Amino acid sequence: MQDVTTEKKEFTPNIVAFCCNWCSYAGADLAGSSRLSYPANVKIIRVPCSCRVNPTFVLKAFQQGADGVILCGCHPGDCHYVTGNYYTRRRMALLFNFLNYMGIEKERTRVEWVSAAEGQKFSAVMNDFVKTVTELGENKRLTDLRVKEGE
Amino acid sequence: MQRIGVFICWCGSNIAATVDVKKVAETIKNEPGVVYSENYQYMCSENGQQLIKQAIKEHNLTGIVVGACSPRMHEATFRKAAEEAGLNPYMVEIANIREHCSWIHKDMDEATEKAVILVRTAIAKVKLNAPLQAGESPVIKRALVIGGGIAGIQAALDIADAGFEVDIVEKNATIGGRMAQLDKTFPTLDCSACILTPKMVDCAQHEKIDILSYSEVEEVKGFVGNFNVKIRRKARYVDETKCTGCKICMEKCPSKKGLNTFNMGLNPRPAIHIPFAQAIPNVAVIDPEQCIKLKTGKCGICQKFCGVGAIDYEQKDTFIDREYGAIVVATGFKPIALDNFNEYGYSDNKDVITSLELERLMNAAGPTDGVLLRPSDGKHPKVITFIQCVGSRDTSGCGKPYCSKICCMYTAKHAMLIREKYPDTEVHVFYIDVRTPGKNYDEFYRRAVEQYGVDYIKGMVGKVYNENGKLMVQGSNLIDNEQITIESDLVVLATAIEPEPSVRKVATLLTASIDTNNFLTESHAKLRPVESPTAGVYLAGVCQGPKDIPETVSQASACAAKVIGLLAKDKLKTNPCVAMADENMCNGCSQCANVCAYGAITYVEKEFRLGGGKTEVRRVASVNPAVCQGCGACTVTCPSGAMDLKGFSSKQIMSEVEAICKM
Amino acid sequence: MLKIAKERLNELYAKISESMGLFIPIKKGGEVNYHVWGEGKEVSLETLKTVKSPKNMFFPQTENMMKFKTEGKNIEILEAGIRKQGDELKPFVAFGVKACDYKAIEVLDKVFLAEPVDTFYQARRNATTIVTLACSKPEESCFCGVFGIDATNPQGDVSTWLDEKYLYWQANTEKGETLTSLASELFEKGGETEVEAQKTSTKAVLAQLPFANLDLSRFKPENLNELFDDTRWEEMSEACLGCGTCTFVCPTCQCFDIRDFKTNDGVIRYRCWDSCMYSDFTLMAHGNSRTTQMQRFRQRFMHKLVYYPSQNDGLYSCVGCGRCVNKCPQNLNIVKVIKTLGGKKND
Amino acid sequence: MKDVELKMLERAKALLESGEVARVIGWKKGEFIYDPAPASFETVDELKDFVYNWFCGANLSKYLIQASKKEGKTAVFLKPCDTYSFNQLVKEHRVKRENIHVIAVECLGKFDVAKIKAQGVSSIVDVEVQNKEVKVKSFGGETVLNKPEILLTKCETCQKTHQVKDEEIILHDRPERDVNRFAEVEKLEAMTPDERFAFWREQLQKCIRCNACRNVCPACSCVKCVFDNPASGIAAKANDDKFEEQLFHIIRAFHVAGRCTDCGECSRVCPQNIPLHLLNRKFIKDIDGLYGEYQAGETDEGKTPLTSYTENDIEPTDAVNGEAK
Repeated sequence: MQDVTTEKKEFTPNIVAFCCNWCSYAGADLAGSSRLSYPANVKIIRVPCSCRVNPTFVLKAFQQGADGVILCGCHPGDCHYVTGNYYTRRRMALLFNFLNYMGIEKERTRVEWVSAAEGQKFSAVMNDFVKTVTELGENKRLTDLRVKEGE
Repeated sequence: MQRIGVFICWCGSNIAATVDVKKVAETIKNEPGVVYSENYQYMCSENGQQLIKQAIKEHNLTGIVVGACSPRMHEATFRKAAEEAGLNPYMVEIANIREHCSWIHKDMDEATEKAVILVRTAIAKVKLNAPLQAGESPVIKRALVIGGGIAGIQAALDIADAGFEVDIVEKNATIGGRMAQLDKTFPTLDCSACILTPKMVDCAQHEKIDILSYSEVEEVKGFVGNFNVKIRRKARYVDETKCTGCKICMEKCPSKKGLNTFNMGLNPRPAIHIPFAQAIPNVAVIDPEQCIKLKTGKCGICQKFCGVGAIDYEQKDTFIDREYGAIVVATGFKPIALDNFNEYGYSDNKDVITSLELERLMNAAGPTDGVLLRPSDGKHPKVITFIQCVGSRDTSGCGKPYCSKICCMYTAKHAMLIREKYPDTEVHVFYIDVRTPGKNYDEFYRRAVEQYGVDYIKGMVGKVYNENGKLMVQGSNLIDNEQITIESDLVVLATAIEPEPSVRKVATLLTASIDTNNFLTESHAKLRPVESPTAGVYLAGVCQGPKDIPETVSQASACAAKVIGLLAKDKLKTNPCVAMADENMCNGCSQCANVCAYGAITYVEKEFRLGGGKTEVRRVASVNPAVCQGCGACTVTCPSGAMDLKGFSSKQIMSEVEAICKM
Repeated sequence: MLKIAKERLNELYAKISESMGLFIPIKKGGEVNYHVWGEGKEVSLETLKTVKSPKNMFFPQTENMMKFKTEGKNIEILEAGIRKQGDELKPFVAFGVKACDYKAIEVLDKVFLAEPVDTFYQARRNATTIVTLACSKPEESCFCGVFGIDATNPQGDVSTWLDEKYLYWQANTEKGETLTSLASELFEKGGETEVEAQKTSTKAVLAQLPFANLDLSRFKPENLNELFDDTRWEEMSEACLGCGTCTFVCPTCQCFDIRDFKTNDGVIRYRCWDSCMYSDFTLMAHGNSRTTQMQRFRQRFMHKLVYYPSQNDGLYSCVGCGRCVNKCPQNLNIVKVIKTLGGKKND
Repeated sequence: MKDVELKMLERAKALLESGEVARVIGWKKGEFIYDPAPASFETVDELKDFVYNWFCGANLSKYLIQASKKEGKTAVFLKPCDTYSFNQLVKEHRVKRENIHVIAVECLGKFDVAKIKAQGVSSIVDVEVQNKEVKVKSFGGETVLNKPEILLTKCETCQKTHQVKDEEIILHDRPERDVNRFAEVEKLEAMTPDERFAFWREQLQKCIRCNACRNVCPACSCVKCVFDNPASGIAAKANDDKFEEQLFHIIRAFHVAGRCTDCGECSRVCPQNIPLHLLNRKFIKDIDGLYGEYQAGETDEGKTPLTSYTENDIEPTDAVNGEAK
């Protein structure tokens, strides 16, 4: 029993967050300047708009050892590019549903809308996502074993 | 062969306190392709930039990564520095090791490790960067100001004075906004109308200013320098070009029971009306909800009496399309609805009023001709209690979490004016804190207390109730630590202010971001306070955050300065990070055009060489780089990957993904 | 000759598996392919044609060749050869290989074991003991006889025959003997009569098969140019999708591509099957050497029927297994090519 | 069926002879009754090999991409399901509609020879169909099989009707059917994630990456597929890792989502019989459920569900948690 718990404690998930430049990246900046902490294993990739995120990037992240992937964009209706996040919403709803259908844990993927003013939300979302993925454990279903060679 | 230089900034102790910057710089030295890695206290400083420039030249760098604060802060700075050193500015990538690392993590090892990963990720990206050249687009030398309050008026006047055409779009029948409703202004107590109306007149008379009152923005297309705006001119049923403002129609109109919105509904007004005496334009408008003719088809009295034949019941909304180089948003504010504050008895008691209603009651042009009479029985109130922070600084969810900023000062003003005019009146003010930062503000407040004997009570009001026709204000006095009840004739609520609700639509049209309180977000709180994140869109007045008249006017002038700076240019550099289709891979399927919000994608038939001397004509996509805004929606829609985004190419992002996933 | 009752075959598999890997046709996900045997696996020796041919065992779909790491200008080789995680290649048994597929291994040997020797392939070949299995129920897509293969009498280290009751077992080589000795207690003697009877009856069926008499006479090196220039390639290939099905189910196709994969700790260089039917096959800096699907289609069949035999003493690199006949999505196949171009007798 | 074939042949001849069309795309006899191949006929003489029978399952619409670029008009025989693909290709400007003469041809379901062989019947010479009964004549004699059991998987749930036609050859009525094409998808959805994962793992590990599914797919009409393009970063030949098996099939399904007409060719051609249509059908089902019924290829214009939106679309989190069905 003890082994199991220590193992779980030691696991820190690798989280990739795609953030749109105008809202969510700025929201993450605000979380930073407000010193609202979230775990260091959340790492952010800046994209102009959440609609730039190709499902391939999401899968690539899982291949490369990510345990969770989250997309953050402006709130629907507030997209800097007018309609970009509407497409994101449809694409990811379908993609995530599909991954779930293939037996890949649905909790590993998420879309959140975080505005430039929501530093607090950004931090809360990341903390929550890390918690969820930590409980899930390591991504074993959608990863490339070769990547982890040599570890 | 790539020669990458890496520059790790300490940001004083902002980064260096949590990230071992020297270790980061050292570790990165071993990365393939990195030929130079350095750390420095302030990379953005003159010396820091010099260090970068020197390294670019000395080490022949092909790309640089700066590990520093957010790219939203200094990306432009470092790009400029690189350009000055002869490196294409788009060969610069920023690793955000401050906002996304040092400021949120406490453990030095952890933060240092993350900083290394973030820098590696930026290196992975910069290796795939390509030099980009910014294109040029012309600037339409005309500005649009949305909102005709003091902010919009000031911005329009300043821009017009610099020689540029300005249109003011105002949704109400007159410009003037909230300031026109005010009686006196703090801290100088000069008459609001006296200082505002001349400006309104200036606007009307300025040859460069076109006032489009009773109008709303319907649609915005385009981008900085080239906005295409569709404006709805609402039917006012009065020909603006004919109406002389004689007001005979107002006298004759049989439907006189409408709420005078300008007077906060404190008195009635006719269906056809001019909002107030100094309205600009001084043209009548018919309220279609109230007009008998428009509702039933019978009446038409005003038309009969109008000497110039200005009345037109058939008038319809019309639309005009105009082009602008810049847009100023100055949509202003309104007091919040008090539905959530039953404890103050606002809806049950006529004599519980808001501060703005008090302004009208004290205004010489108001419903009582400036005599302070209480609404219920028209008597002089002898005891007046002011309640501060009604809905402001409220974290319960009923009101607003922010400070409305103006209430402390205008309440002091009200108290003072009442005591001045009616010295026999007893004035109490319940407050949480009195906030008076600003030139001559605290002095002003002290005058209210010391010179005018206003009774300031530190404490909150629990409830206001009516007992035998008297308003009982029950609250706590925190200084004396006691519960008190004040029998009052009039209660004035310093109601919180919120952005005018129409701002949401405007923000959506302009793709300007809005915060949780519906205030428009500025690009940077300190460095770019009047610019919205959308290029070419500027923010003035309360739409951006609570502020008083002096601040609003300053911000409006600042906006104007920004707009003038923009319009003074003949051409703008365009963002080179735009989409581009690889013709050799494009299927011509049109899916990309279906998702393009800007109509930037068109198709051409092109001949391609196949093997064996054969050719083939194919339909392929072509992106107009001046119209493309670089969102990337098309890139994901494109199944063949023919569509890519410069500066954020699929290869670059995948390379970042690879690097960032490596623990 | 030895024999083993069918119901005891699992014991035989278990015995072999104790010391060697055992690859055998197993039904998984509804399809029968060679997989490593294990308790509870659904072995299907009766299946005439596995989807993937046994070449997979010597020339796997993908195979790591080396691992290396670069730091600055230095390259450090971490691992080379077929070893994975430092393991030596364990000897294994390829069980149930049909005569056509066994012949196919000979075709592959001529490519991979000729100088320069493909050591990856060689190591796997050396580690294998091949147990063949005679066909008793050939079907209409079979035409191994055209290439002189006797489906009833396959070679290999051990030859076997299967009927309703027994698997008959005949060791042919030293390796075969060794394998037999591993499980000698499971075998009993006998079966010659049954095997002979099966051979006779199967041969009768084989002679009746629709493709039993395909004429290959025109596929000779001296006809190369004429065949190459034949105008009928165009119509034969017009429905070709350019997929790799025929190549990947083919027991003799041997093309591969070498690619790199970045890991957290360096680079894995691996090879994987490639298909001459693919538009990016042998992609070079200047582009593709064959730009149309007709050219790619022609290449494949010319290679099987003309180029390869011209370099290997007339040995065709088709063994008539008929997998492509069954699997081509659009029903194009080598039989149609042979019938069109092979010779007069086909008309 | 013979009467339909004769009528088709007659029309093909007439069209070629009159010069109305330069070529006719149909099916050509093979070595057996069950291996007809798609073919283009340019002369009346070539039509001697023309065939239309119970084994003409192939979807001919994709061949029109090339054919519509050739000089002269092309006539093509399209079964009901093929017409959806045709519309989709016209919508995506891959096929020039004006260059094609569509002859809608009747289809009462097509047979899967592997399913017949699996019932122990080999060396098939002919088939005779009477309602649900199929008499299969082979060297071994005559066997009676149940028609629904030997239909191609794609025909099992087909309810499609011709969406486009310039003329039609329909001699027999197709009986109305009431089938739920999502039944298999629903079965998978009802499983636990572990079971679903195990199911797809077993299926996908059979993949030999022959690309037949992609190359036959009318929606996969890219000039160059991302998986063939080294610049895409995901190009691969044979799968080297289970991830690559997943990646290929996920991305392929995503790329055709909203465009897949459910023609079922992917599953028909898979040499390993992976039920690939169940991947695409999941997208179709979700699109129907989340954004309203949509059938790709019903028309040759308009946006697909993934290139349109509404302001109140479901949130991804709610979608995966099954908030809306």
